[in-house]
Amino acid sequence: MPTTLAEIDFSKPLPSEQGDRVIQFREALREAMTEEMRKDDRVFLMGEEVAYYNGAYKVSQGMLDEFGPQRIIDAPISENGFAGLAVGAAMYGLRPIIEFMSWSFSLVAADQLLNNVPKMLYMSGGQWGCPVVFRGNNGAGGQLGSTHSWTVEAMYANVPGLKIAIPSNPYDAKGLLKTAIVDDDPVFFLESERMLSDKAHVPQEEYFIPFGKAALRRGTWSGERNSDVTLVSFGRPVNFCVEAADELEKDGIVCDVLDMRTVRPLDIDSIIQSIKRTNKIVVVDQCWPFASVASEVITQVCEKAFDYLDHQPVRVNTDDVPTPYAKNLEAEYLPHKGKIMRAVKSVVSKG
Amino acid sequence: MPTTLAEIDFSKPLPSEQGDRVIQFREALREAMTEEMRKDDRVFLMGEEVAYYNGAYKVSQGMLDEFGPQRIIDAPISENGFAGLAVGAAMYGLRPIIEFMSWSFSLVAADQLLNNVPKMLYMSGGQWGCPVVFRGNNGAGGQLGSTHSWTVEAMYANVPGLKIAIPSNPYDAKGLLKTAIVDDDPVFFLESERMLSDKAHVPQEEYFIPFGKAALRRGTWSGERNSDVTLVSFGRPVNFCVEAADELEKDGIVCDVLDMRTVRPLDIDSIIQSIKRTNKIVVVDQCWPFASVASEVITQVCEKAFDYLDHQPVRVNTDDVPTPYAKNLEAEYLPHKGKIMRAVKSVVSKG
Amino acid sequence: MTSSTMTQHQSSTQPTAAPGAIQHPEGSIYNITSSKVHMNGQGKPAQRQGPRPSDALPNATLIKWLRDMILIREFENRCAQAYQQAKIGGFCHLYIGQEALAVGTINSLNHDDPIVTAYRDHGHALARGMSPRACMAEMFGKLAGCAKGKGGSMHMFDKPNWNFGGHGIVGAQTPLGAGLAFAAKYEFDVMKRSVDGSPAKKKVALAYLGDGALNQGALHEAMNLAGLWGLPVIFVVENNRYSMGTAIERGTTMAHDLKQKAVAYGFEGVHIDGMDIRNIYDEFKPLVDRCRENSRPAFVDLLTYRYQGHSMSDPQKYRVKDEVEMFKQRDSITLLEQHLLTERKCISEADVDAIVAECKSLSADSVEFAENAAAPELEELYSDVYKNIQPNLSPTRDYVHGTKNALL
Amino acid sequence: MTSSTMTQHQSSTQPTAAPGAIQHPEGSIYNITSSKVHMNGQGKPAQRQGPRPSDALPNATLIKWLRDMILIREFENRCAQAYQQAKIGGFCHLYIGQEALAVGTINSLNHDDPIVTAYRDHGHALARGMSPRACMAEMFGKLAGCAKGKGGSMHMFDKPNWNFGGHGIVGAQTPLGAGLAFAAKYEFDVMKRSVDGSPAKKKVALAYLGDGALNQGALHEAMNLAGLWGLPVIFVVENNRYSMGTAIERGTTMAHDLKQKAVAYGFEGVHIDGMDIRNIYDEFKPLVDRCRENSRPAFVDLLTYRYQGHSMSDPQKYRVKDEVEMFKQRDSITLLEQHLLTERKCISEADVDAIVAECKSLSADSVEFAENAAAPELEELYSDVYKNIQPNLSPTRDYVHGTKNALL
Ligand SMILES: Cc1ncc(C[n+]2csc(CCOP(=O)(O)OP(=O)(O)O)c2C)c(N)n1
Ligand SMILES: Cc1ncc(C[n+]2csc(CCOP(=O)(O)OP(=O)(O)O)c2C)c(N)n1
Ligand SMILES: [Mg+2]
Ligand SMILES: [Mg+2]
Repeated sequence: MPTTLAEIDFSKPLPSEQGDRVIQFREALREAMTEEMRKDDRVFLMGEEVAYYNGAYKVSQGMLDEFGPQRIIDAPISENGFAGLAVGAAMYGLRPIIEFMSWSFSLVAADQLLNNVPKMLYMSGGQWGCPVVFRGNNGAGGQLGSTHSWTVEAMYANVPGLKIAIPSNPYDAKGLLKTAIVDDDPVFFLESERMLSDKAHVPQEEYFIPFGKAALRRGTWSGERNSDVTLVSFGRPVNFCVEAADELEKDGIVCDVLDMRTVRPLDIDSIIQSIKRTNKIVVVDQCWPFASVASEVITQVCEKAFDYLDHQPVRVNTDDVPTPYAKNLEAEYLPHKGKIMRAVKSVVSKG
Repeated sequence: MPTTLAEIDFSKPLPSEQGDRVIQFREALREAMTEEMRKDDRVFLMGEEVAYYNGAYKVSQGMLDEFGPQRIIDAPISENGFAGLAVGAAMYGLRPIIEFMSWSFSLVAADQLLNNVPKMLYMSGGQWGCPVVFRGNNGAGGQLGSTHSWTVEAMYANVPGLKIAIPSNPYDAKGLLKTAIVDDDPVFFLESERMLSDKAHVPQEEYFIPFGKAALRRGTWSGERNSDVTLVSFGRPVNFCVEAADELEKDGIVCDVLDMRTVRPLDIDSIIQSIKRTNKIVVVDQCWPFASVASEVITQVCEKAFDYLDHQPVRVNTDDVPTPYAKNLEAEYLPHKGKIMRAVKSVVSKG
Repeated sequence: MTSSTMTQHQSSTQPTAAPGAIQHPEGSIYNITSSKVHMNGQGKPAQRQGPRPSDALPNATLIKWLRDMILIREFENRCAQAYQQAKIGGFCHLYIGQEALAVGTINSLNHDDPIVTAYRDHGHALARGMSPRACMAEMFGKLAGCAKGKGGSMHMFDKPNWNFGGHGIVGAQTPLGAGLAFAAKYEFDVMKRSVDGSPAKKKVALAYLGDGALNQGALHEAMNLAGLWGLPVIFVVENNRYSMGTAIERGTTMAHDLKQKAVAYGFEGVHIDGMDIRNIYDEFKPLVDRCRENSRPAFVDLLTYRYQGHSMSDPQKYRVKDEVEMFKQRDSITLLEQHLLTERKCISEADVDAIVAECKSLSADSVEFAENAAAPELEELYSDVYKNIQPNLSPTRDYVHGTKNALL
Repeated sequence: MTSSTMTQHQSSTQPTAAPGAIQHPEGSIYNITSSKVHMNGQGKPAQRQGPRPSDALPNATLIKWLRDMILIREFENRCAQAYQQAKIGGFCHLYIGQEALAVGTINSLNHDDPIVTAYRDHGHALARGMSPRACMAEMFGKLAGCAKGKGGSMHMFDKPNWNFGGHGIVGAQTPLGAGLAFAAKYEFDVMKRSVDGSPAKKKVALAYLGDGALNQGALHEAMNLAGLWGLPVIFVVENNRYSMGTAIERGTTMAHDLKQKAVAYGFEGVHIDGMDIRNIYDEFKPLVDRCRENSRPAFVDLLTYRYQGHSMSDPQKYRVKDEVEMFKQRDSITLLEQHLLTERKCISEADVDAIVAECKSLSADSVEFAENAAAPELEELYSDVYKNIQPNLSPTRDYVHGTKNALL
């Protein structure tokens, strides 16, 4: 029997993140899809090379064997075509999961993603929604150059009707993807090629991670010791923030590191809770700065917690240029640990 | 002889906006294109219905007669195809102007617009740029429903490599479009169906309006009297801001109304200059709020003038929902005068 | 051809000197000579030998077709009026002239075969059984409209009648059509039951498109997917010869033989005269049956014509009066009426008058209903954005569950 | 066909039980029987009667072709090595096996005929005259690279040699090809001079694409525009039978007769055996001449093969060794070598050895050059974003004019 979002008890605490069932990020994604596909035969996976090739990045490895070619479906290089096909199938009553080899290639399908997917429910006056999960690699994959390194969260988050999840680790990847699949709204699920081999404990027991609840990766809610600054991020750069925080701690600077997990919904409440104690915020975003999710976080913080700010909010984005190929340029381009540390220090020293 | 951007003396004051050569917004656009096409035979206009139909919105009326079907070119409904054709033609050395009947239809061409147009110069290490002007209607046109009412500035402004102009009146429309055509970088030029019939004086003499210089529509730079609040907008809602400012003045609330004219470049200097005197800002943007140009303006203001702010920055966007069809819903949805006045009052009363 | 023939379709067909006086394009599918129609060998007005499938249908069926076509025309006349009175806003694309197409194709289907269409969609909605009231109320922007007034003229969705809408972006509905066929096939092959639990059936999906949509990449991808995977979808080109002011020859290659577009994807393409509804049924119904049985796509170039402008604001300088007149002389309603009156002799002039009267009255009623219906509350702005609502989905405010759609 | 044949290409061709042991797809263009090639009647290895156009070419020309093909192969071998040593990053798509295609088609052009291609672009770059140093340095991410190290393997741009790049998004370069043809035609017809002031010429543009790009909407739109406006562009399908792990039959309808794709847009489609460079020239050069003279597009299905994986990280489980071997037995370099050695008798084995030695040395030199070349300064991050720089283009900092590209 399919799980429905309504029947999940999100008030129950999530299982522990500690343990020795250590698997890769890509395996966590695979487990999420596999578990939901076993329960619900309306769910299918479609994308380029997902079946016989076992996935361009091996996320779907072995799924063809279990589910067969009618549910794990190799598509031609026709993103607009199969994204639109998914819209039709979802309206009809199926629950497609569409893998984009990279979100960079979603741009050729932008019309379906921006016009039909988020708006079908509204345009039809509530008659039809679009319960589709679109998922794939987002962000710089390692010297792939400017057409293959898109971070799409800024562009897509602008549009009402979508939910956007962006996990930073295997545990979250599984729990968030399972929630995405059972959600009745369209979800854009942004993975990262650079994290697919990351390993972590993923518990045996079934769990769903709620959308819109950030995780505190460093610092504490307990209130015993206030951190010096609130570091907010999502997706891969969360890991850079953690690295930076660990290093800064050696200098006596303590950071709350908030991993947003989803950018729409955006857990502004947790951000504000932290700011009320730190009075300083640095937002780290792997996208270009102009009209980015970082801009949005800062704006919401100003709207809702202006009086708690002791220092102007600061953002760390990628450099505002097309993604370069050269190794040295690309390394500098990303919102790396060094940039984050500099930003935190600038905020703390002045504050 | 073609004009080049370098040879324009932007330090010379612009001709007066007062006079009796009153023409429509659409005529101003037409004059800009016609003047530059006369000087430069590399410039051509391509788009759906631009030639024999004289333009779906009559912007290009009569241009076929003057320039013939080889320079005023009717295209099939193939936005991706002819946007890409323009990229190739621009790399080769021509200077295309591409009319999108609506920017809403640019989404089917998003890949060309986002990958090739802004990045060609970078990807080719400076060998080729893309001197193309894409222009057309942006924003709600009057009960056109959610697929036909896109405001694309938030999405496209995220991307480095583009310039984005968004005039609010016929005078600016002409002067900015002429600059766009002679600029060597790609320019997205966002018009509004709802303004095409607006009339104003457009001087006879030739003029080019520089990008990145805002115009002060209400208030004064002179410093004699400080305004109470800085109202920042671009495109059609500038006119709503002016209406609101005029009405607020009756209640003794004086606004600086800044018309940004271009959002990339964004004249943050003028915004800060105003804020230093008003200490309050309301940004009015016809796009959805999340990761919008309004978010960006607020973020930049915080980054660069945080200590001058007496009140949290406030934004007025469209409602965060797909554009509705029903007249009453659409009217409420827009960032109308009432919303702006409420926002200004909330800022002023507290401040 | 020499290089001076650049954009030759333009220079050869429409002289720049006097764009007001546009000549009829050469190489047009129809050549107009006096008032006879020659279709360049393609899809000539059906001159069938022997019995026609439609001959076997009962009179009542054909009378129902006539009634549906007349209803569409009367309804559209009312729309035109209401639009001129500014009671309908936005764009309004009328179906007058094309009635046989929607009625003929839809009546070749089962009721639960899914359809999806473009923005010129009132005809399909009515033919599929939407009440004129829900349709008109939508255009008036009222809560009782099929999309609660949120969609407008271009978005006639009707779930109970398997009508998946009304879509505004040219061509973008065609992959949806492939998706509907995919889903129906998936039910049958994989789930072995339908999504609502009932037994699965073999279905056929129709994806309607205008001739202008032939030039969109979306169609190409949808057709390739359909051909590749054997999806039971029929791409129905409502070839009214114009996309706005652009005659098909000026926008689409091989306009004189569109069947080649299907050959390129390895499936069947046919060309049908779409002014004669019996002819549509005779040609289209067997095709539907084949596609259903064999799980294959097809492509149909259905010749039709719109009598009015593209939308309500179109001055129509791009075509000559003669052309419009020529088609009006083969008007689909008149053709069927004549058949029923003189060949089948199953109705009388008085019957026709009664049908017209009924349709006029239904249409008038729909206007009255729409006029008096309530506009959506402002609160509805924030409904139907998400199904699973939660806090912080928007920086502005929370979404709501709105009024239930009256069709559901 | 029954409905149970859903996704039939999959179930019939590649059993799910043991996806490791994938059988060769039926209905493949090539049937492999022992080591003979049968091309299902399409583009069989040229068995021409009578004189071939290439026979009229001087020996030096064919020797140059041989040298260019060998250079590409040796260069690519070096790339593979450097990639394995992690000196080249990102993706790296090798051209080994396809050499005849780029060399043969490019040598059917004038030097100032523009070309544009996809991401498997080293071969075209070298064939068009880019120095191996600039090409290799690009892959090493060095300032001396053709794109200053900013583009990488997929972006070999070369303005002096009319090579409009290397492009990463599948299919997206094809409208650019139409645009290049449009511009050349515009120069000739409208400006009556070229953009640089010299006399205008009739030109032909080549838009290369992989077989996988056949499934992108961009190509469809580009072909329709080209057919409609008589643009002198040739769409050259580098049909190596696979897009990554997907055999062409599994992604593209009518794979056995791609010419139909051109028929759908009203222009000429031809099918050419692309392993034999003389055959390419014989068939392609007259086509180029026709397109140039008549200002018409064309579409060419050029059969070829990549010996290596899709990119450097491809395990290649989707094809059988026999297939690779079969093509290697018709290796384009060997074919031409044999012709020159035994038929033309214009070179000796020693000459061949000397050519190979020269090419090996050029390739080794390119690696050495690339290795020693300087990486771009970090400041280059902010150059080449805008040509007309001004303040406030970015919230972060101002853009700069960087080092001039060494090719300019
Ligand atoms: C992608 C896209 N481009 C442009 C438009 C604007 N537009 C609306 S209808 C139309 C003409 C379509 O003609 P056709 O497909 O023949 O349909 P018809 O109006 O004849 O029913 C155009 C260009 C659009 N809606 N979508
Ligand atoms: C729009 C898009 N989708 C997916 C990809 C990922 N991708 C890169 S190459 C490739 C296969 C292309 O195959 P083909 O066109 O046959 O070229 P070949 O590699 O054989 O030269 C794919 C799927 C891409 N670059 N662009
Ligand atoms: Mg039409
Ligand atoms: Mg290939």
